[in-house]
Amino acid sequence: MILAWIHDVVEAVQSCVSGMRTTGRFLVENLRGEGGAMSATREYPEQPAEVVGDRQRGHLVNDADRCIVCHACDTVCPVDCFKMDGERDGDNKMRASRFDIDLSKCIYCGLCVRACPTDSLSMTRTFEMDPQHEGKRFLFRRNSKQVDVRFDAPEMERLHALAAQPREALSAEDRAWLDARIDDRGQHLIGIYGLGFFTPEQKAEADAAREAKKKAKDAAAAAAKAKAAAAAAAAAPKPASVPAPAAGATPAAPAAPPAAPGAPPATKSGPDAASGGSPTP
Amino acid sequence: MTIEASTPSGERMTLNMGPHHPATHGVLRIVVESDGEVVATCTPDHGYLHRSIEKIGECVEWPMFVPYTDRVDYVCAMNANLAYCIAAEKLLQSDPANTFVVPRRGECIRVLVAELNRISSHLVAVGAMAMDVGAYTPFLHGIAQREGVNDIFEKLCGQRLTYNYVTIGGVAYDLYDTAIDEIRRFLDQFEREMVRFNKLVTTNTIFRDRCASVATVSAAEAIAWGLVGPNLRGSGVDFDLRRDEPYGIYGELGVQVPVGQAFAGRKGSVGDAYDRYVVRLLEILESIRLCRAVLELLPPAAAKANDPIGGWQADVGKQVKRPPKGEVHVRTEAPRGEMGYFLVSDGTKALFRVRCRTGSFTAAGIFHHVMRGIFLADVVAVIGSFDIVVPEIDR
Amino acid sequence: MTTDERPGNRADEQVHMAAVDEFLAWGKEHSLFYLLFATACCGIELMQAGGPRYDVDRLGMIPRATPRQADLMIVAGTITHKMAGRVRTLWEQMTEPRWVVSMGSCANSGGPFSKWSYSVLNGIDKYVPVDIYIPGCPPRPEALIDGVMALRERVKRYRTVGERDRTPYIVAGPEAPFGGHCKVPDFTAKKPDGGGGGSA
Amino acid sequence: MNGFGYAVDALAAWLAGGEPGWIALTIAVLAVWVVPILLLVFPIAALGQILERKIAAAIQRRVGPSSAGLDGPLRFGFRVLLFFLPRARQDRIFAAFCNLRPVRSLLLVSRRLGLGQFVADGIKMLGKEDIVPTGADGIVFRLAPYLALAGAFLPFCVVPFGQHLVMLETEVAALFAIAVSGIVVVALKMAGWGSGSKWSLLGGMRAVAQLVSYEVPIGLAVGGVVLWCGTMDLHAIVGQQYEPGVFSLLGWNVVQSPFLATLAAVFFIAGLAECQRSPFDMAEAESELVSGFNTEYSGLRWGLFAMAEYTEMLLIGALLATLFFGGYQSPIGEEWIVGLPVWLEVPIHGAILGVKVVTVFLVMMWIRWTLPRFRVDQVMRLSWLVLVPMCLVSMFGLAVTLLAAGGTHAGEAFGRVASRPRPDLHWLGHLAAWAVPVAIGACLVVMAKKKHGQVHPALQRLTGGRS
Repeated sequence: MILAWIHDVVEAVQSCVSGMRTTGRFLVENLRGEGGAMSATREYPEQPAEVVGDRQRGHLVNDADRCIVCHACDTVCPVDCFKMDGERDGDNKMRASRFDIDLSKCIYCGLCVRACPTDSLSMTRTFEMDPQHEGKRFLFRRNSKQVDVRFDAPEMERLHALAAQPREALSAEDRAWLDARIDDRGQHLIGIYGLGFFTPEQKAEADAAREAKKKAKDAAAAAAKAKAAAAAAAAAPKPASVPAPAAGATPAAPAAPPAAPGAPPATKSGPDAASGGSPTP
Repeated sequence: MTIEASTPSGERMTLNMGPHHPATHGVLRIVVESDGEVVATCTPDHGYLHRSIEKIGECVEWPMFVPYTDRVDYVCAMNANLAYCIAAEKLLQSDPANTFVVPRRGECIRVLVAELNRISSHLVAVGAMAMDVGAYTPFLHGIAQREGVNDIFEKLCGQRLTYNYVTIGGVAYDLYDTAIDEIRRFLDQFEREMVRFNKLVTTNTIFRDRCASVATVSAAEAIAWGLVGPNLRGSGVDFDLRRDEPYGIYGELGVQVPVGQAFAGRKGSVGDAYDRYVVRLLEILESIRLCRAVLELLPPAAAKANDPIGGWQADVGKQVKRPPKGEVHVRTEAPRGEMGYFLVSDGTKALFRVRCRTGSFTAAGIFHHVMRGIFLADVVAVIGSFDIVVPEIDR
Repeated sequence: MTTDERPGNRADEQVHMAAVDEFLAWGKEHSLFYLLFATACCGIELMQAGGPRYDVDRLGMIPRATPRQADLMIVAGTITHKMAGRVRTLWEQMTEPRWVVSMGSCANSGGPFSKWSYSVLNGIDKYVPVDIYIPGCPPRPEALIDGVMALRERVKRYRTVGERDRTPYIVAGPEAPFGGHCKVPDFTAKKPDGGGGGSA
Repeated sequence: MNGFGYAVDALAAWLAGGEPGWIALTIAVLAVWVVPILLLVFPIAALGQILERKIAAAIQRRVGPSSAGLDGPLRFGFRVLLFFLPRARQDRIFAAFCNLRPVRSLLLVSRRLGLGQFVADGIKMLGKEDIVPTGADGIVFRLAPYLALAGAFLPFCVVPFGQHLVMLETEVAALFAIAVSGIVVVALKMAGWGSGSKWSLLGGMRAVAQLVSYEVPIGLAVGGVVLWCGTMDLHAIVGQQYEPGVFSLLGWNVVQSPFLATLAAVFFIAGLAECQRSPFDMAEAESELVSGFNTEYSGLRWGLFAMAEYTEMLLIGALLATLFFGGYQSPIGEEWIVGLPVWLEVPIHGAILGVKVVTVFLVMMWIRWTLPRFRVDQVMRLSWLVLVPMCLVSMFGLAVTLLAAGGTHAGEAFGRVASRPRPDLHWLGHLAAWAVPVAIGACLVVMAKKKHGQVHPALQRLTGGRS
């Protein structure tokens, strides 16, 4: 029994000393800076983030020029983080007039990127939410109360302008405008990538334009038909007065570019690994 | 859930361990009724992380459920992906019209990433157990070594934790160019580091005595309570699905299965917390060996690099839109033990039923049995030794 | 505590108070002890952030197990309806000044479970006031540090001596956007102290 | 002589210019008692926290606190000094000052070392909300941290910081130190009970059980030294360890006999337990009891507990050095210091003691970041079944050695006359005093290893041995 006791004591001392030798070696290695690749601390805010690999899933962006609004991503997305709307442009191609990606819902699984037939969806290598680098189309405020609140660039400018002044100096109207737009529950690093109309009025405008265009087209077609019928009926040589239906429809179509006025085309320069060292202002 | 009332004399104290408690590995609540430092009864209360993942499986299409399997067991997401994908493939193949096979390179990569993920999962397990027992440094070393696996996976599929890499029919991407070298280098370096880790904790007398003869589960008990994986093997039962019901290319690898043998010496007994812990460490060594073996077996890459192997863009994508009717149960060996998927398809795009069987669930089931009469301090060691991950319990 | 109605001079106009305040804010900024509170997947990344590779201890952040000693709650992971009340309790047990970071899609908006799940809370901001949201599923540890740096900007503007500043703050905006422009909901209507339950 | 020691008497006499009155005496007592604590103990205890975090970081192979430098306090200092200027001017002057090259590099270094971290932590704690939980007993809850601090600081009264710098000279100094540090037990129990939380209660109970148990080995270890030296006066014990010549190291108690070395080890281990350090930190075990007795403490009160813990570590270091490692004496001869004028000698002695204390301090941290935590029953077993028997055996051995030695040291310990000089052994006697017990011990160890020393082959494989 005494031997067992002695053995226990000796073993305890030995194992503790061996453990302390191990940690001591760690300490010396660290002080000498030879900790090995696994333990080299990356001092992130001071040094740029080291993102490895080219399959990085930082966050999701859409290259609107290539998007054909086929809804393949929407179909395959498990969480429904897309909101999209399309219309045909002059070449009779589908273009996104609205394409929102709710980055607070997105789970960065990459299913949509794999599903996208035109490679317009892609994952950035950067993970920092820095709207400054994404153009003005990055809608970066959202929480559970503000799912559909969206801001356009002029609106953002107004927000910042008003924010620079003390609250007492604001007019009642400005204050109400601000209160309606700022959620009182906190700030937001999450964002929605979006393009397209930013207010219901703009959507209505675009819809109206589209309707008008359609009507004009129909009317032109009807007129052409009537003209042709009349011409066929009359068989009179009046070629100059017949406006070609195609010529009438095509110039009218591109009049409604999908983006809102004042906003540059979305996210083209966005996904580049532009934001390096400074994460936040 | 019923909790026994305190004795009228008030000698027993009811302690709520959790749902937020540093040692419960997430949001598990354990209602401990203790008599001083000794645990009288112990009742786990689940559901704090019930995310209805199985129900979601009935709502979304087959491939869309793969990201959710990541979240069933986020510590070994590759294994969870793999289990679901194998089950789905088996169900698809039950239709004689579907004749696809997973390419061999895909099978190899699957086993490779599964074993790498087993390493990183066991690192969390042993590190967290050391932390529960009071040693913080080993935990951080486990975490640091984990970064090696994370780097490899990040280059492989772009994510560090929830990969969505294994797809139905294959894997999402081929290995990147330098993958094989990097994995080899990582394994060599990691093997050396593990020796130091073991010197630091495993052989430490304090640590050993904390775990020896704590929460001993005999082999018969382990089988009766349905323990799986390292918890089962820790009790001395020699059973491993990778060897006994091989899937993928495991059959060719000759998996060696470590079992608990009262590693703590004369103070321990077969099936105690220390055995479960050591079995995990030995499995890490085995996984290192398996990874190297798979790298030997790996067939050369296809002409085009970076392509998905099997899976998404192959015809499997179309087949999952019109799946056959039927049901299937597939079980695989995940780090936390058997991970089985039971899928019932009614021929529509979404599955009719998805059920998963996970190792932590049964491990949590035995808590109230093994935690009677142990010390309060042992409760955390026991939780650590069973290596539970709460979403596996709650799903 | 909302002290909007309190009479008296603005604190930041009083020179000495402002100096003290600045010093206190410096201390708060560099000593954000965070609550060891990990529910799900993001918890692993939170651990990794505390690990040697990313080491949030550099920023003066160490984990504390008890909410009393924590300044910052990082809600890392899915919060179910069953858990939400506990999060609220934990938040109430923390002592002022306290901060909340919502980490990952689940805590931000319910994330992957926002659409189908019947049991997951869609956004922790329904229960506790969130200061910073970090996107990602889970966010990289670097993204967490990024969010913490944004939080530190916010902490810097927090006035101990003067009014409570809980205004929203836009990370990418100009220098100090929206200063004092926000209605503060009365999150402290209930007594902040939850009572002796520890973190049970 | 007023019983307050040489330093107090001298200072009081100098102040009063003759026979000191009570005012001069009070001032002198305050100066002599408070100054060492303020200059030696407090800064080391405060810096100890940052040191601890840095060491932990180094052991865990990371960087550690490196964002808080001294720029914050410096800016505050400028603001206070230049209060008459507008803020913008203050800022400009501060920026200009910081851009001076030496200042800038100094600030950068301080930032890298995280020197401002404890300042930041401290002022943050000052600014935290003051909460007394609903279920708590207010008075007890509020009083406990101050008591803990008092219990940690008071024993420093009897620790000799130098030949002329002892705050309280008493014949029962060793007993006083042990007795007074017992206040901590009460404080922790009060904290645990007064918090009204179950975790705190459990932590408090554990703390009391542990502290009371470990008073016994500590007492026995001190008893062994007292047996050897024949006095309880710590200053006299230091004097006992004086050895003339360059090899004054040989006079230290720890090399006098293997039994005293054992007692030193026992004292160190029991001291670890006394200050609740890992591996004995069950009282605040983070992973078991959320934070133990200070679960409900926040802000400054919690900071006081932390300060008390570090102070107690310093105390254990100081007592260990005093009892076994020659106190304030240098290991390379003492005459060259004693010959110096007082104003030079006192700080040198203080520094030597400081080095010894900080060494113990560092080893404690090293241990903390290496070892796991004991369980409650193991802690008790360690105390009663390991440390106490070791103490008893050692005391027996010491007594036998004393008997065998017979003769006494003829000389006189420098500074103070020992009440009983330590035994004077011939060098052969010294050799025998070491060789016999070590030989017996080694035999026993070899036998024990032979009988019980098998390691499981799987574990050997894990640790890189043969498989």
